Parts: sequence; structure tokens; C-alpha cells
Amino acid sequence: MKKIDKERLLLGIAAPVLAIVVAFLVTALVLAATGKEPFSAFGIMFDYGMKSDSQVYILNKATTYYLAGLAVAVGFRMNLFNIGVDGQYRLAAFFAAAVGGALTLPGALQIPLIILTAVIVGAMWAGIAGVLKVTRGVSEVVSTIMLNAIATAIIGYLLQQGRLGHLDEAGTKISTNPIPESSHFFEFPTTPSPVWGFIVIAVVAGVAYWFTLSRTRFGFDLRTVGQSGSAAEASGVDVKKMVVTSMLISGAVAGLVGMPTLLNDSYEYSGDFPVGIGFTGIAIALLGRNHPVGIALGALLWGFLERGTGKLEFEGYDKEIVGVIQGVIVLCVVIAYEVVRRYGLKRQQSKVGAELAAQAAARNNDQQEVSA
Amino acid sequence: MSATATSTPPPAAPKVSGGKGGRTRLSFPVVLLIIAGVLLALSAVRAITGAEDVTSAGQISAALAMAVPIGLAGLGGLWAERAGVVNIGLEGMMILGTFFGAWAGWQTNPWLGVLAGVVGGMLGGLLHAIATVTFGVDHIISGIAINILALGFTTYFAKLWFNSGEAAAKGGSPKQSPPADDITSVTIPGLSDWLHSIEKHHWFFVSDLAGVIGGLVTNVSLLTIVAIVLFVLTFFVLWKTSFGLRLRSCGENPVAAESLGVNVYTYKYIAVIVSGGMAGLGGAFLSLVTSHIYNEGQTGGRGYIGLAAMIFGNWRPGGLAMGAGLFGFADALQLRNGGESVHALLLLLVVVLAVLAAWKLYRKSFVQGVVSAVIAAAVLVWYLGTDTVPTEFVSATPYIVTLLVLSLSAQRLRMPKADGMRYRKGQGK
Amino acid sequence: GESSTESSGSDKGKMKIGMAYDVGGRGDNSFNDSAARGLDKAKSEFGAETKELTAKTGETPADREQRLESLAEGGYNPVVAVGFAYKDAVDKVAAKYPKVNFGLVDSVATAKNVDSIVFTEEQGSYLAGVAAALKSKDGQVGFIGGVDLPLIKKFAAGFQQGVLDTNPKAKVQIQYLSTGSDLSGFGSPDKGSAAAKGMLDKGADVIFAAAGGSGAGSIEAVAGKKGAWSIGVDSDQALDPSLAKYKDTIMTSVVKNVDGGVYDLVKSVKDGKPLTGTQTYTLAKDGVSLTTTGDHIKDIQTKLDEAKKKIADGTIKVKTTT
Amino acid sequence: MELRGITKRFPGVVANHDIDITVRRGTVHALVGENGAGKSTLMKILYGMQKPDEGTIAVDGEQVSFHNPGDAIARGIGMVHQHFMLADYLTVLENVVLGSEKLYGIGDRARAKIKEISDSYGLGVRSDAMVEDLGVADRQRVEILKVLYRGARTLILDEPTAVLVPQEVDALFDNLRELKAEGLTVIFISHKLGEVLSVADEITVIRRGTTVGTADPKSTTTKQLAELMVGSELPSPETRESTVTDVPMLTVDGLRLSATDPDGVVRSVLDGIGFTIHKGEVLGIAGVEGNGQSELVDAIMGMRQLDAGVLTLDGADISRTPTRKRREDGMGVIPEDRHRHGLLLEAPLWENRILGHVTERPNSKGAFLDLKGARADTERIVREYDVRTPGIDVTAASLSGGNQQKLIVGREMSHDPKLLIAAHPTRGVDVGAQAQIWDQIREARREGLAVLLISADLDELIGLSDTLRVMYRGRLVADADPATITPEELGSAMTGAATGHLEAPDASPASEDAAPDGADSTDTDPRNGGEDR
Ligand SMILES: Nc1ncnc2c1ncn2[C@@H]1O[C@H](COP(=O)(O)OP(=O)(O)OP(=O)(O)O)[C@@H](O)[C@H]1O
Ligand SMILES: Nc1ncnc2c1ncn2[C@@H]1O[C@H](COP(=O)(O)OP(=O)(O)OP(=O)(O)O)[C@@H](O)[C@H]1O
Ligand SMILES: [Mg+2]
Ligand SMILES: [Mg+2]
Repeated sequence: MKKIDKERLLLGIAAPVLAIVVAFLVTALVLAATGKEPFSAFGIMFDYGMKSDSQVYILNKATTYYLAGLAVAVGFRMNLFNIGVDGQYRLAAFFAAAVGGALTLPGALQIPLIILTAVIVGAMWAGIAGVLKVTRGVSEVVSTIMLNAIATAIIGYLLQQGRLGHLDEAGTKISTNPIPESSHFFEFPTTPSPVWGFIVIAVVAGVAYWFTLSRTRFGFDLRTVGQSGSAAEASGVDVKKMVVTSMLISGAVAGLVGMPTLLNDSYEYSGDFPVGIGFTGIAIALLGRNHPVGIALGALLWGFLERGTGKLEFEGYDKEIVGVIQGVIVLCVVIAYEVVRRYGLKRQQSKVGAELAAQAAARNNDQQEVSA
Repeated sequence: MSATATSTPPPAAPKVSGGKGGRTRLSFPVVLLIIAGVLLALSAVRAITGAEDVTSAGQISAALAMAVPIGLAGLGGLWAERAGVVNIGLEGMMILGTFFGAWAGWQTNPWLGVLAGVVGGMLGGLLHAIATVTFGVDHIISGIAINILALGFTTYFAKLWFNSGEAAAKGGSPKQSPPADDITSVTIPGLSDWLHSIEKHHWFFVSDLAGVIGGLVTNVSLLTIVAIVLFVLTFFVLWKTSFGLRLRSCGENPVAAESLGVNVYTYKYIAVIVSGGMAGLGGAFLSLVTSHIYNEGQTGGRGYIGLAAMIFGNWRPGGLAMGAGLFGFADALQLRNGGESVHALLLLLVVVLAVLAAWKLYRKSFVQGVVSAVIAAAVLVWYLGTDTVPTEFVSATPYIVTLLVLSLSAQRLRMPKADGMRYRKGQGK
Repeated sequence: GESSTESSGSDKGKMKIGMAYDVGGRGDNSFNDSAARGLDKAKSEFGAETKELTAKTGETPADREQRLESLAEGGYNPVVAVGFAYKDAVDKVAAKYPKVNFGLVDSVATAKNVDSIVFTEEQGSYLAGVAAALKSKDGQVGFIGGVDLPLIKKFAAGFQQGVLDTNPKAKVQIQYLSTGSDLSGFGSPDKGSAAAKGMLDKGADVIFAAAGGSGAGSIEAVAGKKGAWSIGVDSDQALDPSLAKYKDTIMTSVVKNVDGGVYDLVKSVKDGKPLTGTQTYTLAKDGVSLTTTGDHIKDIQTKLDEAKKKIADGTIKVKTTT
Repeated sequence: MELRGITKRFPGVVANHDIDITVRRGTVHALVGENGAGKSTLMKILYGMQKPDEGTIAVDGEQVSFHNPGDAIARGIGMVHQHFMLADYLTVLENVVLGSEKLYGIGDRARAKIKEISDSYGLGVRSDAMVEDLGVADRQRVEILKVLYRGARTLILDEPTAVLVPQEVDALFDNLRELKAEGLTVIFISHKLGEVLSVADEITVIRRGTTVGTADPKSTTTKQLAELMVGSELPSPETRESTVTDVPMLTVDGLRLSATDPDGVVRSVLDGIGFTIHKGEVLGIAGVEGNGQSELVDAIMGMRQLDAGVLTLDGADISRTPTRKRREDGMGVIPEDRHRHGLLLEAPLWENRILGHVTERPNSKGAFLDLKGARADTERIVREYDVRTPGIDVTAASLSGGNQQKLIVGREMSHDPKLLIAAHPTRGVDVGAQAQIWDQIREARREGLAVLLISADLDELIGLSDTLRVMYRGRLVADADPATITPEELGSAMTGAATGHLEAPDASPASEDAAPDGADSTDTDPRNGGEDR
């Protein structure tokens, strides 16, 4: 059976590679159709993406995206569509920034406190959707979309002068009080710019995700629910509790999404804190097939694309092409995965059938020889 | 069959069938009664609080304009889901609708724009159908992918097509198209003015009724009328024709449909493409009627809201219309200096919650009853202690209302039985 | 590995100007365009080479830093960042490239080598308020803000004060279209139109919309009511080809002359005396002004000039928050 | 109608191999064969739902090729499938006219036509009822009506009797004879050989995908037929000696369960259920599907909250215990629907071995999984229970149904259950596996296992059980002694026609004299034990 496993691995890799190739072809077509030379564009992106400062940029971007992908993947693994990672991380980052800006404890105390605030706020916000689902039967897809909008309103209300916001000198930017220097997260002193220390937390989260899902009872239960809710229930998993729990976990991880930016970059939550990363997370989880390593590759790819297309603009292309590339990749990837999944299953079934038939034939032969 | 000489009466009666086919289906008079009840409540609120805008013609007219795109997106969702395909890609299809609508609209005439918007949405629908029906991709995943793709695509081409040459000269920009011409609006002459004069008296109920009707007959875009016709047509086609029966059967039990010679793939394709077309029309409505230009981010999540409205409406056109109306109403309220109006409606919420609490307590659901009562009291305190609602909360009103309504009613909803499930030809046993 | 910027150097002699626009960029018929006009003027005057980059929706601070850095590394000097969102990025990058001169529009940076170009929007709005109060028949006017950001609130504050100073009995309705990080209020003409209609229904007859793309909806709605005026923002909206149909109802527009600020900076760099610190472009210095296309405010020009003078000499202090 | 040289391959299996069948007009032609022999596949080919890889079909001497069911329908062929093909949320009318709307429209004309057919064959179908509200027998009649409505001259019935009680079967056969009299052709599949002999004019036997012969019902016995089918003698579920003790293992007392439907109408699905299963006892529950058996299993497993009643397992009250704890305490389950409740189809076998016992050894240590232990134990199960698989890393979906079932049985037995709930343990399982599963149940019973057996196969039920109860509309309405009862008597109780203790072998369906009222008879078991057998 080792052989089948190797094949599955191969098929698993084939899918995204195929999708990315197709995506680049489609993009090339779009570029060519709009009168731009496609291949030098890819050349520029690639060259630029390989530069050391680009690598730093990509790693830093990927840190955030990775966490977003993980948050979404936790839900996906049990067939929950947490579309609300977006609202969860924003609300979490906002409250974490407010706490961080209000206190001046030693960093060793305050940093964990900030992160904890974020994790708890994210979990609570996602938990609402979980509770509504199990007690009131509200689809999490709809409720998390609503909660995203409500989170925006809450932040909008609190991020005002006189509440938790403070206005800058020019009177144009409103933000929470900046987090004191002592509570900035450490950085790796790479040149020309540093790699954010939060990447360590992201790696730890990825390992924890992998270990929990594949090596613990809890993870097994979670995956069971994802594969078949009815079988899980019959096997003794409390599915309702599991839904709430995994929503809480998903939200908790979502709480981390804003932390690299907050603790390594902006040190405050202002009106222009990045939005929409929750949706990027969905794309990345799909791309990485909910696998911790796959998600990492997806996050890096996304970072690379954004870095590379930033350079494209410098060279006279429209960097909006990145949206086209990303969209096509996601669509191709989901289709490719499905095709490969089905192909693999069918292949395995016929292999099993063939092997069994061979066994049976061998047995018959033996018997005949014996009786002869 | 035979052998029915039973000696014991059946201990547990089987489920009684709810009359003619439907259980949650409301008859026409009941719907009218509900509408009258809501109007009565609104006029009471208006009379008590003096928030005149709650039932004014302007408010209703704005609500209608806000409701149409949501309703069309929801109608798109309805078509797809009745055929068993969940369509969360409505948002993306709507974006395509706004984009192509404006693109063709400014160059030719708005009706061609509408057509282009519909076609744009249909292309999105086609993609969704290919992914979900032919390749069997999970519906939600495919929908999300389409939303990402549509956004990327339109952003790129908007910059390319609207920010150069003639388009730029006519006011296009990287994020915005040049304006298209108007689509004609109609007003029923005489009636509108008469209703308006009644409305101005602020008579209890009568003026409110005049306001509501006035809002519905004044300055109505032809495309709004098209949308309304589409609602009726959808009901007729899906529930009164054999085509509709086949389509719905694909959402209820595709294997059974297949066994009777229905080509399930074809119907699913048709449904999802129509679904995209409806969403595209909703988009075109945004970029050609409520404004005359395409703007990046113009849909503002209305595709998702349409989906919510459809669920709210229990997968039926009538219910969906109510859901879309509610959203439109809340949205319009909010934009028309909603602080005061929403504040007034808090009073209504108190009454609703109090009644609910009483009902739950009567039915011995103590926890729910007490929770409702506590919330009612809290809202009442809020109402009495303030005289307006902060803008931020007003803007969240539609979302909070949806959550509230869904939490109260989700368990009574019934979606098509095979909705969202993968279906393969020949999977039946 | 090799850094993308290691090899690049600037060739002396020819001036290279780098521009980093906010979302929308050149062609937005708004303040990015205004900045672009300043750039164009400087370019033709000094024969400079230019590079223009644009932000996209949903960026992180890191993206903005990257943009500025690539310009600075590319040998562009000065580098102008348009929009307050660039504040932190400018601070960081300017510290890293002390030899490069930066410009920051709409915010105040802390780094030394930055020219902070700010405008007194509230003063321009004040004038608009005066005009609105004078033109309104019964003192009912409206203000529509795209998103309730501080910058937009400045507009609201100045407008309200201008109206009430002119006609204490007037009533100002204020409405924002969206909140916080939901920037849809800048791109939803339908919302602008609904809000404007709501105000018109309540009797308003002058409406000032500082709402980006949504303003078009408001202007259109106002054009539908006889005798009502709209006031535009950011660019002379009466000249905006997409609003040509309604230009007769656009009384005036409150514009920020970003081009002037940009040009001043470039010139100062060219002259070897780069501007640093905060340059406030006030009403008095024509940093903000009312447009006069169509001559709709000719009849009240004297009163406007009076108010302008009072602001200039400090008799009137315009608030920046409502 | 002639089928010649039909071959159909699926990935890994040849479902049909060079099949020849001739069906004469105006006859009832029976098709018999083991599970998985390829009967349904053949019929689906005839009905245009699947395309043969090789072979030809001729109808009335004319060669035809069907691309979809529509083509077959046009040729006057109609099929009632093994599993119902009805849309629950549509009305009977909508289900019937679907696909053939051109015939009589979808309105009143169709309604009238349905009434006409229903009346003329005595089907008693109401066209405006929701299918969701119908019972099994009614659904079956809707299916037949669907076929007749299309004017079919040839009816294919794939295991129409599997879910019917004997009385309903008789009624169905009356219908069939009536159809035959009108000149219609019926092709009929069944595993119940007695039935086949009573109704068929001709019989074709299929084994491992090929036709192995035909039989004349007048001159063949069930035994001969069975041997033709299997190639050897049929196994019997007969239990020889009794192992029943007087130590109660599971006691159910006054169990009540209700469900709320989407309208908020509360209806009772289980009412006043009470029984005791002792160590070493098999308690069989007979009943037409949908009378509360699934709910009973759910309730005992703890998947549904009880409205009232007490469950006692081995002396401990488990009424409020969560499912997982119950399983840890020794409750094993062979679920009714293995694909929905027993397996993770896309997970490898060893993960399926963990399913349901993740908290127990050898699957886990503390909070962590013990992958090594689980894998080793899976290998053991595969060996000991003869699960035919090339390895434990293949997905469950790639095993045949019988092998999947053996894996489930092996898994449940590996944790030394005190109580085994076996719902249709041999449904859809071929004869070899069937015998094996029965053996395992008997074996464990000897060692003191208590078994709650639910089955639609009355022979299995009567053969394996020590005590029999009949469930009807959520209540236990009758009990019987498996030593003396016949399937017919059991059947009449299953339709509610008889209650109380079913006694004399020749008792008429109504043996009320022995019947107190239904509720009473459920509280105490008059004949606990059964040592007298
Ligand atoms: N769609 C399919 N894909 C793959 N294999 C299939 C498919 N349908 C049936 N089979 C296999 O073909 C064989 C014949 O199946 P079929 O359903 O015709 O058997 P049957 O005689 O009807 O059995 P039963 O008595 O259980 O109904 C079985 O091994 C089955 O697993
Ligand atoms: N639609 C399908 N597509 C692919 N494979 C199928 C399909 N249906 C059945 N199979 C395969 O056929 C085999 C048995 O499936 P089937 O549905 O006949 O189960 P079953 O009736 O429980 O089995 P059996 O008839 O052997 O008891 C398995 O290998 C299964 O994977
Ligand atoms: Mg089978
Ligand atoms: Mg079969």
C-alpha cells in the first residue's frame, strides 16, 4: 500500500501545480489580449520576488496570511465555513491594540496579555456564530457574514475620539493609543529589513494544528465530524459541542491574524488597519487543502504574487492583474483538487478490486492443485 | 392494503399533512393581514414618537430602490438553490453585472447595458455551474472562488477600460466608469400627488398607508418593474410549469429526477446560469438605475445579503420579497438620517420582544422567555435613556435584524432537500 | 541573496520625482488627480522624470512602506506620498533614507526630511457653509459624509459652523454613508442619492457631499429637486464630465489645492532648499478654496470674501470637530 | 424482450458478464441471485440508466439502444427501484408527473388520470399528499403508479417486497397478477424465494454477474433454487441452544420520545417502550421500517434526549449518559446504515477502526492517539474477520459492502461489548459474509453478550432471537416466541392487525384474547428467559 500512498502524494502535488500553470497561462492570455507582453512580466515578477528584501517582505506577509489560512482551515476541517475570520481578527486586533495602548507593563507580561486579549475576543466573536448554529440552527455562513458587518460597526463606534480612539496632530488619522516600545514583538535583524518575530508564533500554531488534528483524540473527533457528521454522532462525538469548540478555536486563531501587523509593524489600530485578510485566508486554506504545509506554501505564494506585482507597476504594467491571477488560481485549484480526488478514489477502488480478484484467483489455483 | 382488522387504535398518530401540499405556505389573505399588522404597528410607532419618516413616501421609495438589487440577488439564489446548487458566488456575479452593465451602458444605451450586465452575471453563473455540476466542487468553495475572481477581473479591466481615451474624457477613472443615460422612471399622474397630500396630514394609519402606496407608485424605474415582474414570473415558472417542476425536482432528489428521464445536469446548468443572470441584473440595477456609473466596491456585500434574504424567505419568492423589503427598509432608514427613526423603532422592538417573552413563558419555555424579557427591558431602558441611536449602530441595523430574525425562525425553515449536495450522473443505486 | 535594490543608483543630473498615490490614483477626478496636476506642472517645468505608483484597497502598512522604499531606492527625490494613510510608512522610510526628501499630503510626519502638506479643509467647508446658508431659502441644509473618518468630520465641522454663523436659525442635517473601515460609503452613489433624497424630503435645499464617488448620487438627487443646490468636493465637480448633466445645480465645490503643495515641494528640492516640517495650506493662502464655475456664487461673493478675511485674520476660528 | 451478451464493468468489478435473458410478453419473470450478483445493474441497463459495455437489447424483436431512462420509458419500460426514488418535499402528483408532464399536464388532468389508475388497480393513492408523510407501502404504490402513469407495458420491480410485511406482499402480488391479466410484462427481483415461486411464471438465476440457468417455478423447490443461486447450500440463522441467563443487562422502562417537525407540531415517535435484555439473550424487534426502530436505537445509544423513561445498562442508570460514555461502558453498535453511521468512507481502514472507540485502547493513550496500536489491531481484525482487502491503508469506500460490514462487526466485537445493538446486521451482505456475521453474534451471545436485534429479514429475526417483540407506530404492541411463530403471523402484528402475545401457530391475525392493551404488555415480559426451548 506504500505505493498507493506515494501516488496519492504525487497526485496531491500535481493538482496545485497544474492549477498554477493554468492560472499563469490564463493570465498570459489576459495580458496578451490587453496588449501587454506577458512573459517579460512573469520574468520581472520572478526576478524581483527572488531578491532578499522581497523574501523578507514575502515572509512577513505570509506570516499573517498563514494564520488566516489556519483559522479558516480549522473550520473547513469539520465542514464549517467560517466566513467571519475577517470580522474576528479585526475586532480582536482592535481590542488587543486598545489593551496594549492602555497599559505599560513590562513587555514579557504585556505581550502575552495583548495576544491573549486578541485570542479571547476572536474566539468569543466566532463563538456567537457557533452557538447560534447549534441552538438556533442559523447557518454559520450567513451569521458570520452578518457578524463581520457588525464588527465593523462596533470598531467604528469605539474608534472615535473620546472613546478608544485618539486623533493625530494633523487631525486626519484616528487610532488607538500606540503600544509602548517595550511591548513590541522581537524581530530577526535581517538586512535590509527585519523579519517579524511573529513568524515563530505562526510556525508554532501550524505545528500545533498539525499535531492536534492528526495525533490527538480531540483532533480525530474533529476530523470525524468533518468527514461525516452522522458517523461522528453515532461514534459518540458530541457534535454540537464540537461545532462550538471548533468555532472557538477558529476564532482564537483568527484573533492571532492581526497580531503580526499590530506587534511587529503598526503598533496601533487605526482606520487603515488591513481589512479583508479573512477572505484571503479562505483562498489560502483552499489552496493549501487545509494542510499545514500546504497552507504555508499558499501563504508564501500569495506573498510572492503581491510582491511581484508591486514591481510590475514600476515597470508599467497594471498591478491589478494580481487579482486576476489569484482568482484564476483559486478556481483552478479547487477544480483540480476535486478532479484529482475523484480520480484517486476511483483508481484505488479498481486497484483494490484487481488485487482482490488476483488473490481470489491464486486461492482457486491453490485449491485446484491441492485437489488435483 | 389488506388486513386492517386492527383492534387497538394507533397509539401515536402519524404526522398530519398540512393541507394542500404546503405547511409554512401562507395564503394571500394572511399575507395581507400580516402586512396590515406591520403597517399598523409602524403607524403607531410614528404617532407616538413623531418619527414621521418611518412611513413616508420617500422612505418607502428609497426602500424599494434598496430592496430591488438585494431581491434580485436573492432571486438568483432561489433559482440555483431550488435546483440544488448553493450559490454564494452571487456577490461576484453581481459585481460582474455592475461592471458589464456600466461598460455597455455608457457606450450604447442603458438597456443594452442591462443586457450586458445580465450576460456578465450569466458568465459567472456558467463558471459556477461548470465547477459545481461538471466537476463536483463543493458549492460554497466554488462560490468563494468566483467572488475572488470576479473582483480581480473587474478591478483589472476597470482600470484598463475606464481610465483611458474616450471613457476617461467622459469622466471615467480607474475605479469608476463614465455615466450612462437614465432608464425611464414612471409616476402615476394624479395619484401620487393626491397620496402625497393625504400623507402630509399625518393621520393615523391613513397617512401611513398613503405614504406607503405613494412610495410604490412615484418615480418607479422601469427596471424596478422588470424586477417585480421577474418575481412573479419566477413563482409562475418554478411552481406552475413542468419546467419548474423538473428544476425543483433536481433540488429535492436529483437521482429520482434522473430515473424519470430528467437531464439533471441540464437543469442545474440552466438554473445556475439564470441565477447568475438575476444577480447580474441586480448588479446592473446598481450601476444603471440607483447610480449611473460603475464604482469599485459598489455591491458592498449585497450578494451575501440577498442570500440571507432568500434563506429568511424560506426559499420562496414571496418570503424573499419580504426579506429583501426588510433589508431595503432598514438600509433606507439608515441612510435617511436614521438615528431618530431607528430610535423610534426600538419601541417596536420592545413590544415585539415583550410579546415573544409572554408567548414563550406561556408555552413554558422559561429560559427563552426570560431572555426575551430581559432583552426587552434593556432595549426599553436604552430607548428611554437616549433620543437617537449612534450612526454606527444604525448602519448595523440590517445585519442585527437578520441575525435576530434568523435565530428566531431558522428552525422553521426548510431548504430543498438535496441543496448543496454533490450530484453525479448515475450515482443512484 | 541579492537585494532588489542593491544595484540601483541614481544618475545625477536629471530630476526624478516619485509619487505614491492613495487608492484611486491618477484619474480619480479627485485629490489624487489634483496631486497629479502638481506633478505634471513640475515635470514640464523642470523636465523631470517621474514614477507614479498607486495603492490598492485593503493594504497593510508594509505595502505602503514597500512602495515608498522602492521609489527612494530607485533614486527618486523627492518622493511624495498622497494621503494620510501613508503617515507611518513615511515616518519609517524617511528615517531610513535621510538623504531623500519626502512629501506627505494630508498628515503630519515626525521625521525631519519630510514636508508635511496639510490643508485646512474646515476653512473651505466653512465658506461652503456660509454659501449654503445664504443660498438656502429656509435655512435647511445637509451634509453627507462618505465615511465617518476624522478627515471627513473636519469638513462637516467647518460646514456646520459656517452655516450656523451665517444663519443661527438654520438646521444642518449630517449623515454618513458608512462607518469605520467599511469604505463603501466612498463608492456608493446609490447610498449618496438615498441620503440626499432623505434630506430633500425633510426640506433641505442645499446639500454638501464630501463622499468621494458617492457624491455623484447626491448631486444627481439634488438636481431632481427644483431650486436645490449641491456643493461638490475635492475637484471642481461642475467640470467633471461625468456630472455634466447636473452642472447647473452645482453651486460650487470645496477644493484642496494639493497640486500647489506638491509643486512647492518639488520646486524647493530643485532649488536645493527642500521644504521640511509642516506646511499648512490655508484658505488665506488659497490652499483650500471655493470654485466659481457657472458663477452661481457671484451674488454672494462679497459675503464670502468677508468671511474669508475673518478667517484669515483669526477673527473666526474654525473648529475641526463637530 | 431479449438481452444478449450484456457485459458491464465498474472499476474493480465486473457487475454483469455476458448475460442472456429472454422475457416473454405477458408474464411475470423473476430474477434471483445473491447480493451483488448484478441484478440491479442489469435492470438499470435495461432501463437506460447505465450503458452496457457490450451486448444488445431487443424489444419486440427490434434492436434498441437506450441513452437515458427517457428512451426506455418511450419504449414502454418502467422501473421501480430498489431504493425509493421519490422527492419527499414534493406532492404525490408532482412525483408522478415529473418527467412525463407532456402526457396529461401537471394540473387537474393529471390529477384525474392518477385517480383513474389508482382506482382501477386499487392502489388508493392520494395525489395531493406530501410524499414525506407517506408510509413505506404507500410510497411503493406511488412508485408503481409512476410507472403505470407512463403507460408502461413492461414493469421492472427491483426488490419491491424487501420492506413490506407479508400481507402487503400479498396485496402487491394481487396487483401484479391484475397487471399481467391486462397483458403487461413484469420483471421482478427478490431474495425471498418462496415469494418468487408463488408469483413468477419464469425464473432466471444470476451468479457473479452471469446467468447460470433458468428454472420453472412449478417444478422447483426453494432449496434447489438457492443452491443454483449460491452454488452451495444456504446458511440458516437458526440458533440451536439457548444461552439466556437471568441477569438483566439492558432494561428499558417507560421510554418516551417525541419529535418536533418544521411546523412546530410535536408528535410522539416512541411511547411507553419497556423491555429487558438479559445476558446471553438476543431480543429481536420486528416491525415495518419507520415505526420507531431507528429512534429506539438512537435513544439507547444516547443520540437523542429522552422525554421520559429510564435506561439501565448492567445495573447503572444511563438515561442521561452521553453516547461516548455509553460506548465506553460496553455498548457496541452495528448501525442500520453503515455508510451514514458506521464508516468514514474516505478515511483509511485503520482510522475507521478507531471510529467510535477513540477513547479506548488500543486506539489511544490519554489524550493522544496510538497510531501504532490502532494499526496493529486493524491488521488483526482484517485477519480474524476475513475482511477482504489488500491492506489497511485503503479507504473504506473501496471495500465491498460485505467487507465493510465485517470490518464494523470486527471493530465492535473487539471492545468486548456487554450489549450489542445490531440493526439489520446482514442487510446487503452476501451469503458467505452473512453466515460469518451470524456466527459471530451467536459466539458472543454464548459468552454472555446481550443483543438487541432489529431486522427486516423475518427469517433472520426468528432464527437468531430468543425473544421477539413487534413494534408498531412507536409502541411495542406484541410479543412472540420465535420457536413457534411464523413470518406470516409476525407480519400481521407488524401491520397492527394483531397485538398482545402471539400464540398458536395457526392463530388468525387477530388473537386479541391474549392481548391486554398494548401499553401493558410492554411493561412486563411474560416469558422472560426462554430456557424452555
Ligand atoms: N455504480 C457502480 N460503480 C461501481 N460498482 C458498482 C456500481 N454499481 C454496482 N456496482 C457493483 O456491481 C456489482 C453488482 O451490483 P448490483 O447492485 O447490480 O447487485 P445486485 O445483484 O442488485 O445486489 P443486491 O441484491 O445487493 O441488490 C456489485 O459488486 C456492486 O458493488
Ligand atoms: N456510484 C458509485 N461509484 C463508484 N463506486 C461505487 C458506486 N456505487 C458503488 N460503488 C462501489 O461498489 C462497491 C459496493 O458498493 P455497493 O453500493 O454495491 O454496496 P453494497 O450494496 O453495500 O455492497 P454489496 O452489494 O457488495 O453488499 C464498492 O466498491 C463501492 O465503492
Ligand atoms: Mg448491492
Ligand atoms: Mg440490487
